[in-house]
Amino acid sequence: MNIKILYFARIKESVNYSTEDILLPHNVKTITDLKSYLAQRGDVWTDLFTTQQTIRAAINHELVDNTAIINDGDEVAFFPPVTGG
Amino acid sequence: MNIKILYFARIKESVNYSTEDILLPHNVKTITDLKSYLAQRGDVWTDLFTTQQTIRAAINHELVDNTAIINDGDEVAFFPPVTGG
Amino acid sequence: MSIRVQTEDFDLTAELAALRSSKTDIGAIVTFIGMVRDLNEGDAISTLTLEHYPGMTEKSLSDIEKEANSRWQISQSLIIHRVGTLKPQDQIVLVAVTSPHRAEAFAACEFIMDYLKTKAPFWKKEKTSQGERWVEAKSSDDEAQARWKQSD
Amino acid sequence: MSIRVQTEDFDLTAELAALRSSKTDIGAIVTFIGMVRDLNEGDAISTLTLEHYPGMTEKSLSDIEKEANSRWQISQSLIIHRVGTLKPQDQIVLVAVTSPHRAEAFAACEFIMDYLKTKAPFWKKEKTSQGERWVEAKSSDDEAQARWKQSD
Repeated sequence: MNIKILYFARIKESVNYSTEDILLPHNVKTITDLKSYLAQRGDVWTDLFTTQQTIRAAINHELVDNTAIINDGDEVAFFPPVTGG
Repeated sequence: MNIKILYFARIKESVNYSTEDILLPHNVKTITDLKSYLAQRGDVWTDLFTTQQTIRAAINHELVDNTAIINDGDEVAFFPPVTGG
Repeated sequence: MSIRVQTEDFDLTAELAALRSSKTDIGAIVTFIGMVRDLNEGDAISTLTLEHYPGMTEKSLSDIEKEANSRWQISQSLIIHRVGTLKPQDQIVLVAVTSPHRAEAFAACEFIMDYLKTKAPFWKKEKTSQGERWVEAKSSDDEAQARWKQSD
Repeated sequence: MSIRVQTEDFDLTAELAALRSSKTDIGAIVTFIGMVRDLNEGDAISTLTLEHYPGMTEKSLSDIEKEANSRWQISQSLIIHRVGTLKPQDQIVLVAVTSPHRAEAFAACEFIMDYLKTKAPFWKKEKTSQGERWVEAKSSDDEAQARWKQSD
């Protein structure tokens, strides 16, 4: 399936991407799966998506946990804990 | 002793006084004593100072209860529960 | 810490600018504005007149500010209370508290209002189509104030 | 209920006038303003830059307002959050809540701020003499938000 991924703040700077459109293999179904898949890119991706670093995820503008299911056409976002206000 | 008494709001309208200077007999020592003393004036004074009506008292700008001692030169005030803000 | 009892209206932006001007460690400002409601106990209000006890009012508000200052980390505080005759939707009271931390600013501002409502010598008389009447004190205000009592 | 995300500053008096204009049953307005502090972790701040997630920001703030509205009797609410580059003592955020009752206005305003701090997708980067750094989230903000959780 095809999804869009957005990166924000510290994570955007680490991966040096703000957004990408990506075709996912069939075995990537959840946020956990997607993190593992991205971690395979090596270097900074491995550091970001396999360590204990806190990364928040959202699907279609809604905060979700790691077990959330990703569907075709979704907008997924990864970002650090928020610090507004 | 000589004291000044001030009346506010509903109580001021009832007694039709806003302030008076008064010479108290020796047996008037506390707020309770003063209320009994004023109640002897009859009519509206008796109604105000002997019924269960809630009357707050202050001595020298400080809220006090009925047992508070009055001293020569004090400014005593009687008023209903406050309704500011 | 600052207190004003006045007949004139106040402008929030101007008051906050003055409050902030001398401080740079402020992270949070919480303000409360109380206004004249258009209805009370089902009757339309045409005017509301506020009487107070000059001298005791200032002392009482100052004592409340000092107590708030001893309980929370406050940078600045301001209380403005109007007296005289007001109309529905006029501003009656402003309490503004600045602090490095928002939780302290919220607590101190609400504390000041709850104490002001039950301790400061102001009385309201409202005029309705039924005539004039003194506003009754509310037991809910006593309960709000009692929440803040500290056990020693 | 109203939400704005903007680079421009805001004027409190004007915002409150607009908020109040359509309602006559308001007795209480509680407002919170968050500002850029001059110091963080001991370092002087020269600028603070706010990034956000357009689309999710508005949804998230709107969800928080709706939740506050379901818990308390609110007449009107307004959230303004600035983005872009700010200086110390600039205003960052405004939350204003009007209600017939002050306790509800205080609770709803503080609730909105506590949720905004932990749920709305904003990130702060500060510039100090040591260079640029992302501001770390605080566990005290998570604790402040957790206080409001309702047991079902």
